[in-house]
Parts: sequence; C-alpha cells; structure tokens
Amino acid sequence: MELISNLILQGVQMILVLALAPGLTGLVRKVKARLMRKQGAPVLQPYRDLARLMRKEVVLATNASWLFRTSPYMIFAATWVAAALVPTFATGLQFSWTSDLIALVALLGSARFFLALAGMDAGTSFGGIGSSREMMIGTLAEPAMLLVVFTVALVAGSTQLSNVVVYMASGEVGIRVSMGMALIALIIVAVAENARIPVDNPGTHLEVTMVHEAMVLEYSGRHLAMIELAASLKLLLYMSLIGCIFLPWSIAPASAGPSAMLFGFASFFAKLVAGGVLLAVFEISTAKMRVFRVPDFLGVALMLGLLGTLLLFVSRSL
Amino acid sequence: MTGSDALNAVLALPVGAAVLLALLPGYRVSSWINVATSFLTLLAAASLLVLDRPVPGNYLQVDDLNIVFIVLNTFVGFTAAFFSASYIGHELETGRLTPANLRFYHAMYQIMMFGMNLALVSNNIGLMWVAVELATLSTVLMVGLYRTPEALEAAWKYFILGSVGIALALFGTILVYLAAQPVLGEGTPAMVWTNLIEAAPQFDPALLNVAFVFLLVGYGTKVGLVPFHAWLPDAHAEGPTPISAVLSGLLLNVALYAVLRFKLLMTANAEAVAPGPLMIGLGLLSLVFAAFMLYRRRDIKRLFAYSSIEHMGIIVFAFGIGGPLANFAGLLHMVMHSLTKSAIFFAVGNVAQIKGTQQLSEIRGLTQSHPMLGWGLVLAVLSIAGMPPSGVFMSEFLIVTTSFARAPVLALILVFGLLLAFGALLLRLTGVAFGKPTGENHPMTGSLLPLWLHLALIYLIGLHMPQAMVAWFQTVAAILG
Amino acid sequence: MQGYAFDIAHMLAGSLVLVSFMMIYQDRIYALLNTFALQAALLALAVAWQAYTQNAPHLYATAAIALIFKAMIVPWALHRVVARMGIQRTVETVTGVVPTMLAGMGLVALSILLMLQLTEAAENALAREDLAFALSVILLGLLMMVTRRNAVTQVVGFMSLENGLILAAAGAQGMPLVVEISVAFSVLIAMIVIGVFLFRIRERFDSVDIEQLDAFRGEKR
Amino acid sequence: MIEIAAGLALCLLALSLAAAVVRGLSTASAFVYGASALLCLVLAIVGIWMLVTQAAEAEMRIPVGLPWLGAHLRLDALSAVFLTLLGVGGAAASIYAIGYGQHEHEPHRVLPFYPGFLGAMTLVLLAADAFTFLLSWEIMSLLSWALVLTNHRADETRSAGYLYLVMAGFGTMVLLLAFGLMAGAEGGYDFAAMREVERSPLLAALVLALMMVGAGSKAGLLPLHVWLPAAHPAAPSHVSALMSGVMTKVALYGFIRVVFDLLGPVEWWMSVPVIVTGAMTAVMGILFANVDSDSKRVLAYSTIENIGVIFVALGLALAFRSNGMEALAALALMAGLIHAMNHMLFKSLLFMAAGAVLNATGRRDLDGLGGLIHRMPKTAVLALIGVTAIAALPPLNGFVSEWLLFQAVLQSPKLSQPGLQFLVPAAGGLLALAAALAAACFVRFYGVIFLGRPRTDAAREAVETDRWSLTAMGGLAGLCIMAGVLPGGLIDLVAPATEMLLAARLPAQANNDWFTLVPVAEVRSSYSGFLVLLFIAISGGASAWLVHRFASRKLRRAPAWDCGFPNADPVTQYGAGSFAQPIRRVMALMLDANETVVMPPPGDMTPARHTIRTKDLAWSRIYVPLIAAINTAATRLNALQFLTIRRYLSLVFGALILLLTGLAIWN
Repeated sequence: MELISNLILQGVQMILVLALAPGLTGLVRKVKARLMRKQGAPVLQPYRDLARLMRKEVVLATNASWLFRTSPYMIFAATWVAAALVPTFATGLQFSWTSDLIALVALLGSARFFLALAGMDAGTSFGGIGSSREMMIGTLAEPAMLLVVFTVALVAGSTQLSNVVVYMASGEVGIRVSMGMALIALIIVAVAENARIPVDNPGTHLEVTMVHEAMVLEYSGRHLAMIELAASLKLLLYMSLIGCIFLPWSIAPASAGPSAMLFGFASFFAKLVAGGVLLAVFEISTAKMRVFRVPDFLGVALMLGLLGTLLLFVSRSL
Repeated sequence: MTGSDALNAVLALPVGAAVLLALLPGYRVSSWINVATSFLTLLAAASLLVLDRPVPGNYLQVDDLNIVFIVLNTFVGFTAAFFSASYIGHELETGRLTPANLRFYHAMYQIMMFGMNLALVSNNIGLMWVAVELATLSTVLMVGLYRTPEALEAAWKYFILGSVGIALALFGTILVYLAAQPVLGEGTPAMVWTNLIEAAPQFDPALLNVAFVFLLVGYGTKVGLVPFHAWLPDAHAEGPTPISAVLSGLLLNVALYAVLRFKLLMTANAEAVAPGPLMIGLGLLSLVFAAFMLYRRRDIKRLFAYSSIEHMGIIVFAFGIGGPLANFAGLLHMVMHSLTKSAIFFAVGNVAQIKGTQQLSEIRGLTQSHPMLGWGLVLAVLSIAGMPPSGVFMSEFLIVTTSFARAPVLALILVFGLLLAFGALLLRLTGVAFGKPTGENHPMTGSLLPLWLHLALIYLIGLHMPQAMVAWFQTVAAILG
Repeated sequence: MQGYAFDIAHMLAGSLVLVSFMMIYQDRIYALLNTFALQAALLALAVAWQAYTQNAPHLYATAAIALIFKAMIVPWALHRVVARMGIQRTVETVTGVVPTMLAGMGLVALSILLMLQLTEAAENALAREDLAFALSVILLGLLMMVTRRNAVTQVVGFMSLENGLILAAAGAQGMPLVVEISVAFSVLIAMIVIGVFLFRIRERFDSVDIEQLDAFRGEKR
Repeated sequence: MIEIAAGLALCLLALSLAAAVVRGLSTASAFVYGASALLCLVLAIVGIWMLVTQAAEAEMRIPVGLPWLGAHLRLDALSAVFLTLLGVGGAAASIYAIGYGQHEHEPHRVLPFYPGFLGAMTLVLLAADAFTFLLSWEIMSLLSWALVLTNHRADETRSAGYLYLVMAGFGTMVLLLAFGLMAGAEGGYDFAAMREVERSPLLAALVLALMMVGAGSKAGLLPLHVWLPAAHPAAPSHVSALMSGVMTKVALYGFIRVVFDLLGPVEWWMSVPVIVTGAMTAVMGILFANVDSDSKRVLAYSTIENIGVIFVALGLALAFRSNGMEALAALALMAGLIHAMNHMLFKSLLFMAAGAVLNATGRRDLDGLGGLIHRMPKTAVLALIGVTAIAALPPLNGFVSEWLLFQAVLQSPKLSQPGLQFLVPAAGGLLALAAALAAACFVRFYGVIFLGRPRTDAAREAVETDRWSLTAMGGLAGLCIMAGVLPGGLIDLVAPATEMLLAARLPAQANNDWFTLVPVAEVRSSYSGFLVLLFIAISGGASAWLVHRFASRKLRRAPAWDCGFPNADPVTQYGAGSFAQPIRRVMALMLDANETVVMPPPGDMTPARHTIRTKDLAWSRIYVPLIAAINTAATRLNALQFLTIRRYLSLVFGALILLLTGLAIWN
C-alpha cells in the first residue's frame, strides 16, 4: 500500500515537473518583456510552441546520423530523470535513492555531452562553435557545482537529496557563511548552465556569441521540441534545487497527509514564481559577456565553492 | 693428468703455439691452429676445476680466486680466436693486412694469452708484474697492426701511458717486497702471494699504503680507470676487432685481478688504509666520466670502449663497497662484462665489415638488413646496459640495492652514472639497429656463433646460475671480504 | 762498516736527486742528455755499492747495464736522433724552470714526508732513506715528462723515472728479479727510442696536432 | 591456482619464443594471437576463481633468478584482482589483434614480443621477491619497448622508443633503490621478509617517495609522464591498448603492493604528496588531452589523467588508514581499484576504436577524419559507449568509480589533521575539474572523428573494421555497461583485496535492492546505475514513442541550415584545434599555449596563417634543461678525448700526487 502511494507520489512529481517547466520559461520571458516595457508573449506561449513544433515535420541535415536523431530523446530523458529526483513539494520519493546529488550533476553532464555531440553531427561551423563553448562552460560550471555539492553534503552529512532537505529544514544548520557562498556559487552555475544572460543569450540567433542556440541550430520539429522541453526542465530543476536546499521549508515529508502535500505544492509553486521573477530581473539588469569573460564569471563560482568548503572546516574547528 | 700438469698446459700450450705460428706461413692453417690451441688451453683450464689443485709454489698457484679468472680468460680467448678465424681473412682480402702481418698476429695472440694466463696463475708479485707487462706489450703491437696513422697513434699512446703505468706498478711491487722483507726474510719467499697474505698483518702499514697507491695507479692504468684511461678508447678502436674483444674482455680483467690481489693484502692488514674508499672513488669517477663521454662518440668501437671503462668503474665500485653481496655482484658483473663486451665486439666487427666503416652515423637499420646480427647486437647492448634477463641485471640489482642500504649517497651517484650510460648506449643503439638501412652492404664473413653463444651464456647465468658457480662465487666473495 | 756503508749509499742516492734537479734546470737538449748520462753513471755507482754492501753479485750486472746502456748507448743514440732529425736544440717547457723547480721541491718534500712515516726499524733504515730518494727521483722524472714538450726530453724523463725504480729495487735487500727487471726496462726504453726514431715523432710525443687528431679518429668535438 | 597462473605466464613467455621461430608463416599471426587470447582468458578465470572462492594465498618457488633465493611467486587477492584485469585486457587485445594483425606490414616485429609482454606482466603480478619482481618488470618494459619500435622507420617512433626505455630504466633504478631500502644491506629480498621489518617513519617516507617516482614513472605520474604520450601511440593499436589499459595498472599494482602491503604503517603526512601529485596529474593530463590533435595521443594523455585519479584514491586510502579508519580506507582503495578496472575496459576499447579508424583511414590526426559514423557504424556505436564511459557519465562504469571516489572525498571531515581536511576537498574539486575536462575532451574526440562530414578522402572512403576487432570491442563495451549498471558485483569481487590489505571491506553489495550501491550507509549516499539506465530508457523510449505515435513522424532531408551560410567545404567544420580553442585560451597559463596569427596586408592573396603551439610544461621546464645540462657536460668533458699524451700523463701524475698527498695528510 505504502509502495503504491509512494509510486503515485513519484509519478505525480514527474508529471508535475514536466507540466510546470514550459510555464516557468514562459513566465521568465513574460516578466523580462514587461520589464523592458514590451507586451511579451503570454506565459503559456511555450506550451503552444511545443505543440506546434511537435506537429511539424523534421527537416534533417543531409549529413545527420542516427545520433542526431536519438539525442533529443536521450537528452530529454536524462534531464527529466534528474528533475524527477529533486524533491519539489515532498521528500522521501520512492526512487530518490537511485542517485544522489553527485549523480544528479553527472546526469545533467550526460545531457550536455549528448547535446554537444549532436551539435557536431551535422558538420557545420555553428554547431561546432556551440559545442566547444558549451563544453568549456561545462568544464568550469561542473566542478563549481560539485564543490557546492561538497559544501552541502559536508554540512548535511549526506549527498542524498532527501536527507539533505530533511537536515536543512531541521533548523540545526543556522546561518553559515559557507552556505551563503554555496548559494551564490550555485546561482552562478545555474545561470551558466541554463544559458541565461550574462553567459549566453537564449533569445538570439545569428550571433557569434551564442552557445546553446548554436548547438541546436540544425534541430527542427519534434526534435527541437524535445530539446526545448529539456532546457525548460533543466531551468526548473535548478530552481527547485536551490529551493529545496536553501529554502527547505514547507516541503512535505514522505509520510505526510494530503494537506501537507498541498501546502508543499503551493509553496513550491510560489518558490518557482519568485525564482522566475528574480531571474528575469537579473537578466534584465546585466549585459551579455564576451565568451572569454565567462571563465572569470564561473571562476568566481569555483572559488566561492572551494572557499565555502574550506570555511566549513574553519568554522568547525572554531 | 694432475692439476699441475693442467696448470703447466695452460702456460705451455700458448708458448708452444706461438713458436709454431711464428714459423708457419699460411694464415688459414694458422688461424685454425690458433683456435685449436685456444680450445685446448680452455680444456686444460677447465680441467683445473675438477682436478686436484697443485700445491702453490714460489711462482705458480691455483686458488679459488684466480680459477674464476683463468677459466673466463681461456674461454673468451677461445671464442675470440674462433671469431678471429672467421673474420681476419677478410682483412687480408681488403688489403688492410699482409700475410706477414697475420703470421705476426697469430703468434702475438698466443703470446698475449700466455702473458695473461701467467699473470693470473702467478703466485709471485714480481712474476705477475712481468706477465702483465708482457701482455701489455704484446697488445701494443697488436693495436698498431694496421699501420695506419690512427693505429700507430693509438699504439703509441697505449705504449707510453702503459709504460708509465708499468713503472709505477713496479715501484709499488718493490714497496710491497720491502714491507714483506723484514717479516718473511730476504729473497723470493717475500714475493710469494701465499706467504704475503699470511704475514700481511705484521707488515709496515705506512709502506703498504704508499705501495697500494702506486699499485692502484699503475694497474689502474691497465684497468682503464679514469683518469688513467686515456689509452683505452683509442687502443680498442684502432686495433683488429678480435683484439678489441680480448682487450675489453680479458686484459682489463687481468689488471683488475692484480688490483684485487693487492686489495686483499691491504684488508689483511688492519692498520693500513682501507682500500675500499679509494676504489669506490675511482670507480664512481670512471663510471660517471665514461657515461658522459659516451654521448659524443661517433665511432662504434670507441663507444663500446668507453662503455668498458664505465663497467670497470662499476666493478671496482662493487669491490670497493665489499661485503658478500657486493663482492658477489662484482665478480658476477666482471664475468658478465667479459662475455657481453666481447660478444658486442664480435658483432661490431661484423658490422664494420658490412658497412666498411666504424662511423656510427653511417650505420642504420641493422635489424632490418641483417636480422640475426642486428638483433644479436641489440640483445648484447641491452644486456650490457643492464637489461634483463642478462646476468648484468642481476649484478646491478645486487650492487644498487646493497649499496643504497649502506651508503645512500654513493648509490645515488652510481645510479646517476648507470642511467647516464644507459641513455647514451640506447641512443646509439636506436640509431644503429633501427630505422631505414643505409650505407654499404659488403658480405659478412665473421661467424655469428660466438656472439649467440655468449648471449646464451649471459641469459643462462642471468636466469639460472648453475649451483656450482654460485657456491664458487660465494667462496670467492667471502675471501674478498 | 755499517754506518760507513749507509753514508755512502745515502750520498749516492742523494746525488741522484740532485742530478734530477739539474736535469729540470737544463734548457739545452745536449746538456740535458749529458746530465742524464751523469745520472745513469751515478746510478751505476749506487747499484754497484749496494751490490758490494749487500754482497749480492747479481746487482753488478744491473750496474753494468745502467752504465753501458743508459749512460752511454742511449745518450749517444739520442744525440744522433736529435742531430739526424734536426730537432730544436732548446728544451720547450710548459711552465718556466723556476716553477718546475719549486714543484720539484714540493715533490721531494712529499716523498720524504711519506717515507718518514714508516716505522723506524733499524735494519730498514737503509731502505727507508733510499726509498725517499728513489721516490723523489721517480716523481721528478714524471714531473719532467709532464712539463717538457720535446719527445726527447720526455724520453729522458721516463728514463730518469726508471733510474729511480732501479735505485729502489737495488736498495731493497735481497730482492729477486732486479736484473731481469732492469733488462726488461732497457728493452722498453729501447723500444721507445726506436719508436721515436721510426715514427718520426719529431717535437713531441704527440706530434700530431689537435686538428689532425680529429681527422685521425673520425671524431669531431 | 598459483601453479596454473605461473604456468600460464611461462606459456606466454614460451609462446614468444615459438613466435620468433614461426614468425615467417602466414598463419603465425592468428596462431599467436589466438593462443594469447586463450591463455589470457584462462588467466582471467584463475583470477576470478581465486576471488570468488576466496581461496587461501598460495606460494611457490621456482629455481630462477637470484640463486640463493629463487623466484618466489605468490597468488593472493590483490594479485588476483590485477590478474583478472590483465586477463580480460589481454584477451580483448589479443582477440582484436587476430583481425588487426592481418594488416600488419611486419608481423615479425610484433609477434615475438607480444605474448612475452603479457607473460612478463603476469609474472610481475605474481612475483613475491624483489628480484623476480624487478626482473619481470624490466622484461615487461623491454618487450613493450620492442613493440613500440614496430614501426621503427619513423623518426618519431624511434625517439619515442628511446625516451620510453630511458624513462623505464630510470623508473627501475628508482625501484631498485626502494627495494634496496626495504631489503636492507643484508639483502632480505623476499617479500615475506620485508613485511616483517619495522621501519622508521623517515625510512617509510623515503620508500614511499621512491615508489611514487619508480612506479609513477611507469604509470605516467606527473612530471614523469613525458614518455607516455609518445610511446603509447607509437605502438600498434592493440599494444597501445595493453600499455595504456593494462601496463599502467601493473605499475599501480607495484605501488599498492609495496605501499599497502610491504611497507607497514605510514604517517598521515605521507599521503599528502600522493594526493597532490595525483590531482595535479589528473588535471594536467586531461588538459593536454584537450589540446592534442592526434587520436591516440589524446587517449594516452587521458590515461595520465586516470592514473592521477587513481593515485588520489590511493592517497586518500593512505590518509584514512593512517588515521585508523580502515573501513573508509577500504572505500577509497576500492574506488581506486574499481577505477583501474574500469579504465582498463574503456581505454582499451577506445584505443581499439582508434586503431580501427587508423586501419580504415591510415590517419591518426583528428583533423584528417570526420563523419565515420556513416562509414563505420558499428565501431562508432562501440566507441560512443567508450567515450561515454570515460567521460564519467552515468549510467556507465566510469561514473561508478568516480562516484565512489567522491564519496570517499566527502568523508574527509573525519580525518583528524586540518591539513588533510583542507587538502582533500580541494583535491576533490580538481578531480571534478578533471572529470568535466574529460567530458569536453571526449566530445571533441568523438565529434571530430565520427561526427560531421569527412575532412579527407581517406575518411570518406573508410570501411568498417573486421569481425574480430568488433568482437573484442563489443566485449569490452558490454563489460563497460555491465560494470556501470551492476557495479555491486565488481565491488564484491574486488573486496577480498581490500580485506587483505586493510582488514576491512565495503559492505557486500550484491544483495541490495535494484543493484544499488551503498558504500557507507543509505542515509549518506546511494546510487543505482541500473535504475538510472532503466529510467532513462523508459522515459526516453516512452517519450519517443509518444511523440511518434501522437505528434508527427514526418521527416525530410535537406542541406544543413547553418544560419543560412552553408559551406560545402568540410574544412569549415569545427576541427580539433578550433574545438579546443576555448579551453586552450582559458587554461593558457598551464599549457604555455601560444597562438600566432599572420594576417597578410589587404590586397595580398596569400592565405592568413594561424598557428598554435602548446608546450608540456614538465618537458620544457624540467627535461629540456636537464638534457641541455647533460649535453653541455658531455661536450665539455669530451675535450678530454683530444688531449695530447703529455696532458694525459699530467692527469696520471696529478692523480698520483693527489693520492700521495692525501695519504701523507691522512697519516
């Protein structure tokens, strides 16, 4: 019985993230547009875009191989699995022990890996630009992310997200400098990983500074839809990750009743909206960087992550 | 046949053959007589292993120490003679030598063998000195055999430096006699090894010290220790190749044997200066210096001549360190060096014959053009460089491990020198053995049999040393202290 | 008798050292050869005296060889070589005569220092004093070989060295093989002289200059 | 068991001799490789059998080697782990070579050395005395040197071979010193005797340092790695696979055997250099892999990275052990051992793939390849598995070991020394950097070789490789997946080794639900490669099915869009150099990278030139000065060859006077 309810919970979570992800992207776009005194597309526009792309025929580059065609599904699947493992409104999901934080980072790494490969498959110069820059960014973002994970795991004594959340919510943590640093580092990583300004501009084409868009330039139709969906899922994943680690309140424990669940859900929704708005504000108020300034930006995250980890020992030994 | 018969045979056979060879005109017959005599000498020497040893007299003796040297000496003497028989005819054809030269060569070969055998079996420091001088002078003549300006130059250098060495060794010998004379009385008994060793503790240590310095410098010149080595590379490079093999494989050992004998004398006297540090110093100097010199060599025979200096350095170092392991290793290394270096010279002789040059830069890709010769050379050079499964690896293993535990700094210098030499030898080997074959391609007349025979022995000893040999080496190592 | 014998032996050995110094001092080849002949003659005298005191008749043979071969034949032959080959008549030195002399003093001091360390044994006294002088002669001979450039002077240096050896050997009481050794050395010297003559080694042992050496050995620096 | 293992090693050595005899026959190649494969398989079975049955350690002695000692051979759990590794790697390489060997121009330069190389490595693993160990070690070096020289006509091969053997000689010398220290002056060369000796911390530290240099030079530890990227690629590809996949592991075995088994307890600070060197090696190795443009050299540099990772694990194990935390030490050691095993699998696979490409196109330069996924589809799939594994991506095996290692890193707060507490997370950060760089490196590797359009005719006309090669690669790829999805079995298999060395082991993993890995406790961390694979397969498959079923399945081929500037010339694609550009710029300092652009003036029709130069800092800062110093010394000393006789006499005279004066003073 418990197993079934847990399975249902897990299923709900998976559907939930999938359903909310395009909305979050739409929300960010909308807020950005409004902040720029533009009307902006409706928040639900991404859903429509996806539906339209799904229906369209795929135009495949002559040279594209099977890898190009399967990659969107693999990328989507990896991201989705990752997103499904982050506690959103409840902890103790049935399969949360499948992979911990480290595996989560690596799962996203897998998605990136296949996306970069797909970028190179068509044999165009733009694809290569995108892939090489994406891998460079990943090279710096991934260790920064892992250092954040270290900090968190060292504080919580576990890399298991559910346990981390429980620990963080317990109030034993207090306010720590390390955690603050980890938070800033994680935000920087999230900005970079999700191809947001100032690292990348999700709204441009035909610009030599683009990264993500250059990689997916040859994609069309349902393939593009899967990739876009995966990108939205990734954004949501990072939001919920920041939410569940740094704002762990009101996430329902596994055995909680429906009301707690509902409350958890509501607070999750609120966190997403807040995060989306903040992201939009951040994006509006900064300018896109040159590609070779990005390492400095990510270097800050790397340093903060490391400092956070090291400070942990200092504060402990005090 | 008794032991003393065998001993006499070891000495008489070469003398008789030398007379015979000096009289015979045809070089073909001579060369095989040379081989046969060398073989018989080897048999006689080997029989010393099993026969009862003759009682040490005033002049001759056979004991545990020198029997190692005698058997090795006659063995390499035989294989070198065999190689020479297949090789030297070619020199006649190319006009480098005349039949009269060859007659002289064969006679001298046996005289040289006689000199070395005599030096090894002598029980008398005076006789040993005379014998070493005889061997040196006969090799001087062999080195100058080709009568080219280079050969004469080399022979002359050898002669002058050798003479000074002889003179200094003689002075050392006189001093030893003077040290022994108050204890052992006047006359011959005071020059006999067996007496000297027994009475050594009562000798005047100061006199022994001075004597040892002179003996070390004098015989060390023959061993080729730096800085007394100058004659060696040129003498090896310019003489006939079989003689280079004999020089490297045997003559150096004979001189080394002399040094070892006197080292025994020194250690027997508690108050005399310990010979170890001196030998260690000279050994390391030789090793490192020769290793550096290897890098700039352009002549293949001179290259391996310097390698001989290097190995003599290692051996002298090992004996200087002393102790059962290091002495065992030193003995083993000496035997291995003789076998390997002479094998290398057998190969080099063929190479020089094929390519018509000794210039390293003109020899390329031997494993491609002459697989048996090329790979033989590769194996031999790798063996001398201390690569397994040759016995050199075993001896270097023992020397390095035991000396590092006892004298770390010295072992580090040793290792530095070994590596330096390894790098240089390998650099040249890579050029010579691999790559696209270039240069001339004359027919090869020299036999490869001695080369591969030596290699087989080296590997056999490296992998599975016969029990008898082990026991025998251990006894000698114990004697050497 | 003993003291008397000692004094004479001592005087003769000492005069050998003195003559060695004289040889270093010479700057004319002919004069050098004459001085060497003098040293050889002195050696013959010293050996003969040893033969007399030690009652060892075989040493007379050594004395005779020294007198006839080294004091007469070899100097004469070298005179001829110098004359025939038109060798420069002056002695070419590496360093000046005075530094060489000073170095020689040092060598003599070193020899005496080494030999004084021998334990004082009465029966050995003779040998001990003799040894110090012999060692001096040997070292001075070597010094001459390395500081003189002419081949002939180097031969003379080697022979002087060998004189020291014979002196030591003769001084060692009852040493066997002395005659044989002196004969062997005579042969050696003869070979050297013949070599000088045959190989036309004009000025130096190493007549060939360095550039030629390169060509000779097929090796470049 | 030990008899069988020793027999197999001797059979392999004998096979070498046989190969030298039959090398002329046309079937020699198939015979030698086939026999090697069989022997290796048996070897692997022996290893696994030993581990599974947890049989007792066995010793034997054969009368070879040091006469009074003989060759001691011993089979214990640690040997068995590495025997398994060797057996699997050797068998795969041999099977691959049955096909690959048909293309060899000069089989007689490979066949006589190949089985012996395997046999020598086996003997290293079995050796139980210093002499036998070093003897087999050196024979292993020697035979692999001969194999490197297969293509001896190329200048660079010869210089690679030279560098290799000199470095190998150096390593052996250093090992000699290490064993000399452990054996003592009396020569207790038997491992059993070495175990008994009590050593002072200083002595132990010295041995450890020497082992790091000696074994590290063979494994490719910075800065002793310079030979590796030259020598591994120069050999035929199956030999490269063996050298990178197996021989470096044999070097690791040597390190583990001495440091964990023979040396006895070590102080905590001794683990610091191991961790630091390992982390630096990992980062620098993969950085060089990122900028190199030769397919096999990229793989060789990546080997250096992986060795660094393993050394970090070993250093961690030392740190935990010195603090008395055997269980955590077992976790770190296990991470190292598993990573060694995994690296053998995927690196061999990738070298074989690179070899297949080399055979099909004759090219190793990345910029001459491209688009091979169309021409060599099977190789491409197998290589994809390889790169995914080596990039440490879940659910494949590379990730498992990386994950275990991070788990060990995260236990660092338990260490009681502040120095280590600081160091270990920093090293963890470097490892993360290395892992991310590895992903970038292998995107480039795979993307430039297999994806895009062919850059040369050779790549355009490539054909799929032969069946034997595919079989071998397929087997390795299968094992990569197995080890990634069901890591518990592998861990349980290796566990006896940690138990033997540390008297502690990870909890048995075989009975966990869903093949989950729980190294310490479920509260702390867990990972199930099986479920990750299952979820990805289900969600990916389901979404694809749904999309195709309910949305659209129409598809049309058209020229690439490329932002409206499609260019027919494949050269416009991103190549090896351009792909590496961002990382090269970012890490320019560490690579000593130098770009020069020569731009012709306007109107000039000559092409602009862009040249990139990266330098191995270790080479230019350590080796070049060293070589220059040796050369200078050699040149200076060489003057002594050309002195006059008088000067030589002066030397003799000077030495004599020196000795006499010394004597006078001494008295």
